[in-house]
Order: sequence, then C-alpha cells, then structure tokens
Amino acid sequence: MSGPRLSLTDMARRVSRDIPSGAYVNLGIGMPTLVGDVVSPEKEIVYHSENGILGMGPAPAPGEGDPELINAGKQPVTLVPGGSFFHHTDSFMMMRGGHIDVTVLGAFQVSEKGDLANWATDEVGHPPAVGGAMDLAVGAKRVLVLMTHTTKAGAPKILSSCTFPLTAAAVVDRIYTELAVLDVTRDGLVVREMVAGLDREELQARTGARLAFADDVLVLEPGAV
Amino acid sequence: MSGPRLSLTDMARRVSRDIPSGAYVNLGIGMPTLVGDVVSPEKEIVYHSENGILGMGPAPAPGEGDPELINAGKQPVTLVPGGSFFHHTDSFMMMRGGHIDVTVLGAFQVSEKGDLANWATDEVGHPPAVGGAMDLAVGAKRVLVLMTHTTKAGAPKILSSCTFPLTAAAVVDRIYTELAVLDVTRDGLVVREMVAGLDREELQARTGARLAFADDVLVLEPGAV
Amino acid sequence: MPARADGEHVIDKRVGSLVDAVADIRDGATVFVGGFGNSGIPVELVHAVLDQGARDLTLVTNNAGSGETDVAALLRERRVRKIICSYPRSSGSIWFEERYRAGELELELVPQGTLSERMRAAGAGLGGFFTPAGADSLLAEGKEVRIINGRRHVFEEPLHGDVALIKARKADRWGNLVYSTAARNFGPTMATAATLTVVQVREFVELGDLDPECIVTPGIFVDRVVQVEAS
Amino acid sequence: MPARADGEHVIDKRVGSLVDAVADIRDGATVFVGGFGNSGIPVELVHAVLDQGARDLTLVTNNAGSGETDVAALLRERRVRKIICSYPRSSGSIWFEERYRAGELELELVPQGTLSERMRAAGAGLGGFFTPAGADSLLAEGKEVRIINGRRHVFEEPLHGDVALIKARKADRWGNLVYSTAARNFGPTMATAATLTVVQVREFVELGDLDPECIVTPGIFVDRVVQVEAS
Repeated sequence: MSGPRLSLTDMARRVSRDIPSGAYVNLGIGMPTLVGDVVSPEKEIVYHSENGILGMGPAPAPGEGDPELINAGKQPVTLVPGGSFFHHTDSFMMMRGGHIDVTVLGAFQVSEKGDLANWATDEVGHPPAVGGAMDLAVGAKRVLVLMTHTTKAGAPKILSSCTFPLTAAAVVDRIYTELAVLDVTRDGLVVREMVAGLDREELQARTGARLAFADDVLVLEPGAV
Repeated sequence: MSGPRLSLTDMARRVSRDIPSGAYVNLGIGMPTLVGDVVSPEKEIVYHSENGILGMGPAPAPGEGDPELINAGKQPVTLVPGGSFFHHTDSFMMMRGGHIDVTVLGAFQVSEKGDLANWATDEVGHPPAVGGAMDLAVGAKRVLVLMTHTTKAGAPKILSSCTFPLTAAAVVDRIYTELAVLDVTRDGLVVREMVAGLDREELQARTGARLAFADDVLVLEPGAV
Repeated sequence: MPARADGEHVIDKRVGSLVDAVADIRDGATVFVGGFGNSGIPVELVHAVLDQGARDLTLVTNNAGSGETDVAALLRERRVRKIICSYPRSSGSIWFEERYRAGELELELVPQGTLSERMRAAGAGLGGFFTPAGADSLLAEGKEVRIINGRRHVFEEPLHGDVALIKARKADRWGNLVYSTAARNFGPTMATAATLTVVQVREFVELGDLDPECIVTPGIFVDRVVQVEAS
Repeated sequence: MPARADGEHVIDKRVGSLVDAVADIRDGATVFVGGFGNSGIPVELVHAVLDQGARDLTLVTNNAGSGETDVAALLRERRVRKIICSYPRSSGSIWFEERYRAGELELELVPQGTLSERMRAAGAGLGGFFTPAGADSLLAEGKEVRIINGRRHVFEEPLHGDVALIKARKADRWGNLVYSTAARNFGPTMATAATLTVVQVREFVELGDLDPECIVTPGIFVDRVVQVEAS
C-alpha cells in the first residue's frame, strides 16, 4: 500500500507514550513486543509474562542467560531487581483478575464495539491455538491493539463486526495502526490521531466501520512520533 | 456414668494405631489433639494445620518458640525438618482436595449413615462458628471421629439420624468412644471392638442407632490399648 | 528499566505513617483483616482505622477479635455493621458476642475454606465456584446446590474487598512481600482481592534483596506498605 | 516424629531410576506434562513413558511438542489419543500437525488460564467455576454460559489427571520441591491434581535443607521423585 504511513518503530513509540510509569504491562507476542524496546527509560514499567514472571527484563547477552527463563514468545529474557517468579495459575490470576494495567495485543480484526479477534482466522484445516489471549483480553484494565490498518491484500481489519472468531467481546480500548490512533467509545470509533498527509476520506475508505473524528485530531509525523 | 470404659489416653492410643506411618494427618481441636501425643515414635507422620502448616511439631519449650507459629487451636507449636508454610487458600486445597490421608475429629453427633454434626448444637442465642470443620469433613480421605459415646447427661451421640445441624453427610468412616470402635458401613454401624466387661445389650442401650456386631469383636482392655 | 536519578516516577509503595497507610478508607467499606487467632493480625493498621474514623464497615476476617484490641476494638466502638467470618466465637470474643446478641451486628458465617476461596475467586477474576464444603449444611440454605459427580456442591460467589489490611515480614519498594511462619495465613489471598491492599511489615529491604523464587506476594497485589518495627 | 534408626517406615519418595518413576502408567491414562515452550519440560520422564509403552493416552499440556523429542515423540509413536492443550501449534510442531490433520488425534483446545485453573479446581476439590475467559468465543460452545455481574461467564469443569509428569530443581525425601525461574510454570498446579505425581529434579537435598518459607510444592502433592542431573 502506498501513501503516508508510520513505521513499526513509530507505531510502537506511539503506543509506549500511553503506558504510564509504574504500570504493570503485558505485551503480546509479535508486534507488541517492540513496544518494550522504545519505552522511555525514565519510566519504571513492570513487565508481566504469562508463564510466571513479573519484572521481565531484556534478552540476555548471546550465550548467557538461563535457557528456561523465556517469555510468552519463547524467547530468552532476564529478570530485573524486584522481579519474581510464580506458577501459571497465579500468573493467570493476575491476567484475568484485573491486575494488569495495560496489555498491548496484536489482532486480526477489531470491531467498532471493541470486539477482538486475534486467535483464529477463517482458514480451514489449520489447527487452532489460543494460548493466553482470551484470559488477557477479558482481564487487563486497558487493552490496546497494535496492528496494521488493513491486511496485506488491503482488506480492512477494523470492522463494524468481526468476521473471524472472537477472542472476547467489547474489550478493546484503543487501536494503533500505521495510519491512525482510534478510541473505541460507546458511540463507536473515534479517530484521535492521524498520520500526516492522510485525509479523512482515505482513512474511512480503508476502514470497515464508520469513523467519527475528534474535534482536535492530532497529526502523527513519521519519524517524529 | 459407671461401668467399664477406656480412659482418654486409651482412646487416643487406639485411634493412633489406625494412623499408618507416612500419613498426612489433620487432628481436630480438642480431644483429637491427644492422638498426636501417643502416636508411636517409630511412625513418621506429617501433621497438617489448617492455618498453613505441614510438618507441625510439638509445643515449644516454655518461653521459647514463635508466638505466631500456632496450630488450629491457637496453641504454640513448632515445625519439624521437612515442614513448610503456605497460605490459607492452599491449605484448604489440601483439605478439601482429598490430600489429607486421615483426619481425627470431635463430634456432637454421628449418624449410622456417617453424617457428622460437630459445629453447632440446637442451643439458641449462642452465636454460631464453623471454622474449617466442613472443608475437612468433606475432603479428608478418611474421617475418624473421637468422642464420648454419650453426652454428660447420658443421651446417645450415635444416632439413626443427627438432630443437630449437619457438618457434612455420609463422611465418617470410623467412630472411637470410651466404649467401642464402630465402623460406618453401607449396612449401618458395625461394632469392631468393645471395652472389656461391657455387654452388647448395654452398648446398644447407650446408642441411638441399631448396631451390628462383627464376627470377631475384639476386646479393648483399659490401660492396655 | 532503571529508576530516575532524581528518584521521581519510580514505583514506591512505602508510606511513612500508619495515618497515610489507612487514608481514604470510606464509611461503608468492605475491609479484609488478615490473621488467624493472634497470628498475623495487622494490629497497628486496625488501630489506625479506629483512629481514622471509618464506620458502617463490613469486616471480612476469620475470627471476630478477642479482648479489647484490633477487631474487638472496632466492634466495641460500633464501627462494624456486618462481619463475614468463619469462627467468630472464641475465648475472649466478648465484644463480638455483645454486639451480636444485641442485634447490632449482622453475621455471615462462611466455612473457612470457602471464605478463603471466595476471596481468591475475586482476586482471580472468576465468577464463582461450586464446593462440596457446607453443601449438606444449613449454610447452603438459599444458595444454588448442584450434584456434581454424585456429590452435592454449593455455589459460592466471589468476595471482593474495598480494602485489605494485612501483615507481612519484609517488603521492598515495589511491595513484594515475604511473611513469617504461620502468620502468612490469609494475607496472600486477601492481597489479591481488594481494591486497596495495605500491608504492615516489620522490615523494609532494598529492591532486589528478596529472592525472586521466594517472594510470596508479588508487588502487583500491593498498594501501600508501612513499617511497624515491633510487630 | 523421628525417623527410625534402621531407616524403615520413613517417608521416602525418591526412586532410583526413570523406569521406577513411570512404572504402572496404564494404557488410556490421562497424563499431565509440565512445561511451557522448552521451559520446564520433564523430557526424560516423557521419554521414560515412551520406553514404558503406555498408549491411548490423553495428554494435558500447554504446547503439543516440537521437533522429535518429548511430547512430539509420543505423538509420532501414536501413543496419544487426545490432547488437551492451549497452544498446540508452534514452529516445529510437525508431529502434532501430522496426527491432527490425519484425524488420528482428538484436540480439546482450552484457553491457557482456564487449562491451569481447571487443574487447580481438581486439586482443590472444587466442582467447577465460572470464568469470563472464552465466554464470548467458540470455545464456550456447548457449555453453560451465565451472566454474572453483567458479564458473560462460561462454566468450566475440574480436570483431573491420573499421572502428572513435572520438572523441578530440588527435592528432599518428603517430595518438597523448589523450581527454577520460569520453568516453574504448570508444575505446582499439576502436582495437586493428579493421582500420581512424578517429578524429575536436578538435585536431591537433605530433609530440612529447603527453607520452609520457600518450598513451592509441599511434599503432600508429590508421589515419586527421580534425579536427572543434567536436566
């Protein structure tokens, strides 16, 4: 797709600005993990991993680290001072029980009601897998979705209703794409920010749900988010 | 009440013989705690206390010990090597979840079906209290009741049906009194052992449920149990 | 994720006084109080609530106090509307008995394991559970009973608190906690199930001093920690 | 409660070999296998089951194996009838995919938190629970759904195992366990919910060497422990 757009780094950086210092944060696998790399070092964030870690730190130096100390994406990580280990059931208490302040998730589709579809497509024969997506989606205090605005084929991923199987209904608070930042409100989707050079009609054309626009839509400058 | 009878120590000793080495055991407050004092030192028993202890040991020497290390009866205790501490929810997982091999409980009444009444009487105005009795009664693998055969007034405590509020239905496996050892079976109560010098009619007269007698009723000699 | 050099914007759940620790507890609040018998009771925090003045409280606690301190003092001073409890009656529970007999105190009696499990369900984001404990008893009256695998079970609802007052042994500035022997009892579960979890500890330690394998309550469940050295 | 001088009749859950550790696992058994990704998998115990020969198994495990080892090897050798799992598909899960596509393997897909919570319910003697996780999804189909506090919840049943195979770091002869970092994952919960809990550990220690404040799995949940030094 051509036209103005944010880079992945810009997108991750934009999400990171919405994570307050002191927050307990769970980053979904894939694109959301980039957010951890760009969070301001002035913030003290406690990262949670579903497999039983609070206070997850960055990857160890090559050849170092504990091979069993991994994140939800099965990559090696470290533990920061103040971190702790606990078992899976306790870890999911944290997720389902409303103790995680912010989660950033990838998605296949999000509806204007905040329905989230991020675990299965309509592909047949593909064996399904769900992991911790449903527990996290229903339990986190704030659910942020970071995804491309459309599929590679150009089909909209933000829809009036999801066509893929739901992960959870009415859970998404905010959506971040390479084109815009959108809030899910009671009155539907509200565009808060748009990439510089994109016009409203173009954004609406790439979206499968009716968009409202905030009174003061902010401009996102690529490379300067 | 006159006539042949076992002492409390005899009764506790008799119960202790039915506790196998290696068992995880929870002793109820009151009379059952005596059992811990008379268990053969050749047995290795792991005592559980509902407030979060496995491997509970005897009372500390006077003036020693940790004032917060107490048993379910709120008396100071110690921890043996191999013991551990855990929180209340985990402790009751052990009790309700079938992990305690044997519990010894006191009772107001037991029915011929093994119904247990050990938390409330029919006294009115008396504020109620239940504690961990119900969780323990439904969850322990074997529920042994240690109690006097009758009330101080001579009324039977072993009945065809309990008149006091139930703790749990059909949970008691065996009853130990100063007069006899009785099993709760599908066909009702079966007397396995009786104190020396007591005859069957006398035992039946002091019992509010129909008794059957084992083919080989053993004799319990006071002072030599 | 380093702390800022100027010490701002870092996570620091330590508060300097008991007054700060119990600030903003509102009248009518549901307050969890940890402890079993005299083990693990956050005595100083409860007395701070007494001084703070909140009333019309619903207390959730295993025992209903004894003598004149902590929970008994709240009962004596008529700060408590209702108590949710497993074993209120004990030697010395005179204020509980006084208020109960006078009809001034509502009592919800809950089997001890169910009490703990109901709080856990709230902390775990569950909608309730079926337990066999109490299913054959008067305490199941008015509740949904279901036969599961041939056994009666009673449906029990999650029990959420506005405030949890608990006692631990050590804490760091993130609110990570370790406890002391059997004083642990209800603390770890209560911490998960209250909107505001307040902890009194004997000792503060530096971040990183607690073994990550041995932390019992991760700081995510803790909001305020105050030091009470002699407790 | 001293041990006898002759060493008999004491509690000793240590077994001398992997063969002894997995003895008596029957065809048709429900077997929990700990681990998440490659962290905490009891590889040697699973291979011992392969050698032992039990078949027609129902496996309960978070992932469905990858490459040619452990769970993947059981699938390759057609020992598994059904897998209860949250995330079977991963890079390298070739044997899972092969057996699944061929229709030779039944899959019960369960949200990860629900999988863990269902095992906990079994270990805790509960009859089931309501969770919001998955209640809006296909995975709730055929299950009881109830609105609780305005939110859809789905009823989930306890999940009991005949055997749990888990991995820990250290054990004593009573079966008390401590784990290693994130390898803890499903181990403590699985240990509570199986009739026979078998543990492979890196190291045996003397009774009393493990800090009673830091024991994660008390020995009451453990039946057999075998040492696998290099694991």
